[in-house]
Amino acid sequence: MSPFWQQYLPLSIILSSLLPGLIIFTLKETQVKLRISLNLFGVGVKLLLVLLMWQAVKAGQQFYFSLPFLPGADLVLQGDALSLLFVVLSSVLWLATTIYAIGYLEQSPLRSRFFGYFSLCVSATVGLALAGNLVTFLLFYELLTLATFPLVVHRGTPESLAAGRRYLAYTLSGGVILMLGVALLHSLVQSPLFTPGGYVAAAVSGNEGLLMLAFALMIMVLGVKAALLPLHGWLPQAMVAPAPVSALLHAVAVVKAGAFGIIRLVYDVFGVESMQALQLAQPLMLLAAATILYGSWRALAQQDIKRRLAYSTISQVSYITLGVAMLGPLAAVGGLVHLVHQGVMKITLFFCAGNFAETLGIHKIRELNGVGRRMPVTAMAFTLGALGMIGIPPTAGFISKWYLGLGAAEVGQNWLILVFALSGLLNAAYFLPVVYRMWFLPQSGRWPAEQRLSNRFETHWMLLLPAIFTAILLLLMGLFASTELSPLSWSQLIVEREFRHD
Amino acid sequence: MDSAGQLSVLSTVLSSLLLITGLFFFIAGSIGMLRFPDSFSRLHAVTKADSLGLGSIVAGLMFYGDLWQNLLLLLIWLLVLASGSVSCQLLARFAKAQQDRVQQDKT
Amino acid sequence: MRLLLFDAILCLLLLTLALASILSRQLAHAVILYIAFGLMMALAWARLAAPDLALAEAAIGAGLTGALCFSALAHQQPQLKPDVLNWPKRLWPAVFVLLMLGGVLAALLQLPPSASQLIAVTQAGIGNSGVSHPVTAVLLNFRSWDTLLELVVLLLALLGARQVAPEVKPATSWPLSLGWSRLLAPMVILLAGYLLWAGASQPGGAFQAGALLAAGAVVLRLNQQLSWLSWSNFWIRLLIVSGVLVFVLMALLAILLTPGNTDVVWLRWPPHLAAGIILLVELFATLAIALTLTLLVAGEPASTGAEHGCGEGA
Amino acid sequence: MTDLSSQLLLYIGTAAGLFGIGLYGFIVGPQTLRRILALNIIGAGIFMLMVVLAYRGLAEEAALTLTDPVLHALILTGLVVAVSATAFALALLTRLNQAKSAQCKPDQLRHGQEPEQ
Amino acid sequence: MMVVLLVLPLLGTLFMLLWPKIAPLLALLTASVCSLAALQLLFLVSEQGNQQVLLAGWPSGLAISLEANSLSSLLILLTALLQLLVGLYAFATHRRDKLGAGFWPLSCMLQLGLTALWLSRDLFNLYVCLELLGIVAVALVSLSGDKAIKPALNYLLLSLFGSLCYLLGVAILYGAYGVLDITVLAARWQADLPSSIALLLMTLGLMLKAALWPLHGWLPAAHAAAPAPVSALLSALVVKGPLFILCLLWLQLAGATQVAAVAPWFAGCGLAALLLGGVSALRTPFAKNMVAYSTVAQLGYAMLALGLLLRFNQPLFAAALWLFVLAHALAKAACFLAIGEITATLGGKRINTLKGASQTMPLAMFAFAVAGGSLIGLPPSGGFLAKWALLQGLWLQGGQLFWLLAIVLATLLSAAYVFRAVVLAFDRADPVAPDFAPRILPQWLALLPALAVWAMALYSEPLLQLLKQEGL
Repeated sequence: MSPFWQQYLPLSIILSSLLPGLIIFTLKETQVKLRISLNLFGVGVKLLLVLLMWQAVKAGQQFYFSLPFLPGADLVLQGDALSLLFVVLSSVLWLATTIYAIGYLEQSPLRSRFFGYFSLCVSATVGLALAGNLVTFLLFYELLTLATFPLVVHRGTPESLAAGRRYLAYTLSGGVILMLGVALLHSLVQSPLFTPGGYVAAAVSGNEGLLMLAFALMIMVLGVKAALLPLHGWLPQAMVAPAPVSALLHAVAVVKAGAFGIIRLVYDVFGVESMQALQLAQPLMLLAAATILYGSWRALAQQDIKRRLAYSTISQVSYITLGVAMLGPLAAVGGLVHLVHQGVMKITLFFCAGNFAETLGIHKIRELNGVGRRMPVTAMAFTLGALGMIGIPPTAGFISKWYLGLGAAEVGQNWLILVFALSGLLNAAYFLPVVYRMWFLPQSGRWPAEQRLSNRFETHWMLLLPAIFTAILLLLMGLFASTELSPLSWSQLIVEREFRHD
Repeated sequence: MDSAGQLSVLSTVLSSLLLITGLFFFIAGSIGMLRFPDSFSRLHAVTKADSLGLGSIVAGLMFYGDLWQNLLLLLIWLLVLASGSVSCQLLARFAKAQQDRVQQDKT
Repeated sequence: MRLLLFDAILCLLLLTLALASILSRQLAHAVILYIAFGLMMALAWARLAAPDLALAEAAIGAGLTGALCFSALAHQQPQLKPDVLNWPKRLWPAVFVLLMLGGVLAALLQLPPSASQLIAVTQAGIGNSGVSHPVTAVLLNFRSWDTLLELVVLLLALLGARQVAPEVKPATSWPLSLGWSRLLAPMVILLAGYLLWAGASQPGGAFQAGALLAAGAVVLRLNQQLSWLSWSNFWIRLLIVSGVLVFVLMALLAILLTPGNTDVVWLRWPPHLAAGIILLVELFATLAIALTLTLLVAGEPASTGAEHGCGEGA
Repeated sequence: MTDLSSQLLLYIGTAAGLFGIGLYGFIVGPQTLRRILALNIIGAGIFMLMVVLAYRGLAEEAALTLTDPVLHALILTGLVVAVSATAFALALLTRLNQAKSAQCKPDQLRHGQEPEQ
Repeated sequence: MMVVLLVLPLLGTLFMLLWPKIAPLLALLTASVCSLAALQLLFLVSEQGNQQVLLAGWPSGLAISLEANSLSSLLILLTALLQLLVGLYAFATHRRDKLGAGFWPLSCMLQLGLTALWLSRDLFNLYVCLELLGIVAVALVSLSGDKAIKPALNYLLLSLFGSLCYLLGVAILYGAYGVLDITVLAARWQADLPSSIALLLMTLGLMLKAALWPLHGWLPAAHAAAPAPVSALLSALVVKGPLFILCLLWLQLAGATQVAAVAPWFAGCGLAALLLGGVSALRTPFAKNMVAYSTVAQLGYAMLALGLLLRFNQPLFAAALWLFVLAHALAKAACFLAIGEITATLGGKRINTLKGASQTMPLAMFAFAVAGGSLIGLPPSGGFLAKWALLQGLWLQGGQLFWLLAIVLATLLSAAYVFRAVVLAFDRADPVAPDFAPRILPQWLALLPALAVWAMALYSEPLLQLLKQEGL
């Protein structure tokens, strides 16, 4: 890999979605063809570049790009194994969501604005993944907030504005506290690059209190995005946004950014030894476990499909936090791989929920009776996703839960296995009735708002194709987990590099 | 203040006499202004008394200054006289106009 | 010691006039008392050996400000009830004022009795400043940048006042006052010229001469004379602007004339030309000040009328 | 520090007094015209202080008996600035009164004399 | 070089008065040449160090000394650029906004006053510059006709009172030390009673003119009543002049005991300005008033930084102070131009005329949002840079928790009132229809400073190097 590419590849990955986005902003509503081609061109280039980077990182290359930003802290983009995991996830799912969004917003107004902010959001996510130090992470974290806000309030109805205000209140106050935390860490140890063993060890002896405070501040802020227990309020509210937005928000961009931030914080800023030295892992584990159970328990009571999926997201993301908080290598693998699996599974469920809402006007769970007969493909994809969520063997969900269980046993926290089992039961309790209602109950009365979207398929092909694609991906990741290409092996590579240094 | 060398006793007596009369005229003018009933008579009192008072003060001061300063003092006195009378007429016109308007409102 | 008596009476008079003007019931009384206070202030300057200031104060402070206040009074709403403030509303400001007064007095009493060394420095510098009267030397040579900015402030006040341009009520005129103002005009010009010329060696100078000229012009304007004296007339505008313009051009000229080796210093008059430059600058400054003050006090002649009429306007 | 001669003390007292009276008038004065007058009185007080400071040169018995020309120049500048500011303020006040009188009493009832010639 | 910067606006103004027809052209020409000259001055200063000039060549005590250090030249450049920008905006919209022909000479005089103020190091000369600024600002405010006369008059009276307090302080200092030049004065300074009282009076006067918290009553009414380009100039630049002098006094003149006494008061006033200014910005129903109150709040940041700088003497706080001034100037210019453009096109003074503005006038709304981002301090904006320096300084001073919490609260308040307007703009339920077709050029002009301040952190290296250099 030539030194030029070594320096400018990460930047070009971000620009590949940023530039089309900025151009789309200037397009008029009527230029549909140009907008779609620009969008797909951006997605294609990004995938190509990510693949290129994937090979290089697998071979052990290092990517580094820096820009002078603050005194003592530059704007650094660094392509290492962990960041690539998240970049691959977001690029692939961005492809699926873009196709889905084009189909979903066929006649609705303001599409230029939507797709503009859509690509800004993805470039912020990718930037966040590639961030080389805490200051860059802070920059992209704030940009992500600003880019996702117009998407949440896209419909402009009073409810979506209320949801937008709540979303802003949470994330902006989070942003301010994050700035506080990063400034504290910067004043203690400056902001060097993310190093596998963490760079805080030197300062641990002197000021435990300040470091604990910094950790607490950072976790509080990342918890807002990762929807940890007390700070999850905005997520169910943001369901009022259009389907592709809630899909992108909950499966890929915002929620995963929070989880990814916690991973970076635990492994690359504090590092395992200082976490143990400051006993920070124990409270985090408790918080994550509580969120898992609370999320699943609240999902039971939800009647609206998307709100139930939202609460299930809250509990699923805490699996990742839990896996990371256990500080064991196996648990880390489980957590990392769950980051990818949960993303794919959740996005499938949201695509199906979007299809039901768009084609048949179904929003409530009780209206799902007999949908299997009317829309068999979408229902099959939904079932696969639901099984993955519960963790039934052939799907990817099982693998991540399996490794999480192994990790818990390895670290000696046996009560966590009980938590996993209990949450698996709860998942089954709120997903299986939906599946049963779809396949085994007759259709009760007419569909609320039936639309004939396409003559050959059950709905518009652009809505159907992404759902099928992610469902199949889900299955493949489960069956071929041990092969070279699977996310599992990539997570093992990351953890091996992460834990090898000490 | 005795810039022109030692003044003879007579001139000091004379100048202080003149100054006192000037002062007397000023006091009379101001008392007149305060006590007289309507504005015309008050105007009359002020302009007449003050210009006369100033004249005698200027005369009193003549003893102290040299020729050039005395001429200036005279010029000052003339100016005050002229501007005093013009402004007195202006005020009188104004007072008369106001009186006419008051009558119009009554009738 | 005789002077101490005079000083005591003067100070007492000043304080009582000021207090009476502030506390008077009628607004008209306040203005009249203020004008008397201004005249007394001119007397005080004369007593404290500041003849330049006495001239300026009498012409500008008491005269023009008094005229301005009276014209503002004319537009004031007729005062229905005398304004009396109940006691508590007066208490807090009084307490605050006494506090501030105490602090300022404490500081003033601790000031050293000796005058500043700058007097010696100015004495030394007067030699090649081009004028013999120290105040004019400081005004137009040592701190000429202040004077330039001050002329700009005056011009600015005119711009601002024109911008707001209240519609001026045409005043009455009758033969006697017309005759008197015509008689007064040549003498005012003569006096102003003398003041300007004397400025180089005795108390006098641009501001006092300008103010005097303005007084003469205002009297004429109030008698419907000098109708050509308005902002829309280009030459008048040129004269008003010339006060500052000549100053700046002279400064630029001085820079051009400085010999090659010395570095460029803004507003430095070459010693041999200083007298001529200062006189020229003072001449134009006097004209500019006179015209500006006239337009400020007398406002636009009724014929042109300001752009915004009275009422909703603009 | 009472080595200032009694005359100077008297004038300094008046200067401070004028500042106080002007300040009181500025804070209390109900009408705006009174506050403009109060501002001028404060200015007069401050200029009085500066003149007295300049006058110190004459009072002391030292060789050079001369008032401080720099201060006199400053006061002249201050005076011209004060009068231009007052003129601008009065123009604004007149415009305000005209706007007010036009709104509430459009029949042009004016204070003072009607020019009937 | 300083000569050019002073002479050009002066000559420009005079020629404008003589030939009013070509005034707009002349104003824009002057502003652009001045920006080039300011840039050249900045390079000159950064290479050869401070440029000291004694006017009229007389010895140091007597003559007025002008000094261009890196901070002053930076501020002069900012003034010239904003002048150019606002001139273009006024040129583009003066027919619609019925902006009188008087705007051009007055804005040129404003630039002259500001440049003279940034350069001067002489107490009395600063008084004349302050007076010049005050009257120009009031004349500019009174441009928008009858509704602006009352606030303009109130602003003028308070401004004159402030100048007189400042003059009294100068008189006392001259009485005590017999010299007016700041550097010479600093050498002879003793922290005795007269100098303390003088400093107090001057601080009172300057706080009144700079609308710092306890004495800010006149600002919201005056800035809201003024036409949009004028309020942009006022909020961005005029309010900063007295603040600059305040810092000059307290950082170069005051003795150690005086500084220690006043530092907590400044920090307290700054904090109160942040909180109360923010609350009133949240409560006011009018758009321009909200932006004006946000000026009062953001000046609180500068006061807070000054207070902390005086207390801890940490260079980071000095950098934070001047970064706030620069970032706020650009952000506020963008905010006022954007809000002025929106309220003029959508025809309404209240905040809910902004409904649906993100669709009807996307560019102006984007400019307001980006500038608002800098007011809040979102990365990578100038506001973020300043807040980062402030937080760094506070943490390095041993974690002053009270001040940190205050700053967090203030940031949330500013986020609340900025996004109050932005969220409304996304309302598609009942958008406000524009009275006439929105014009693109003024919106772009509003966007320019917003983008400049948004990307300020990216070119922070030279900026901080210039400010750090500054002992001021």
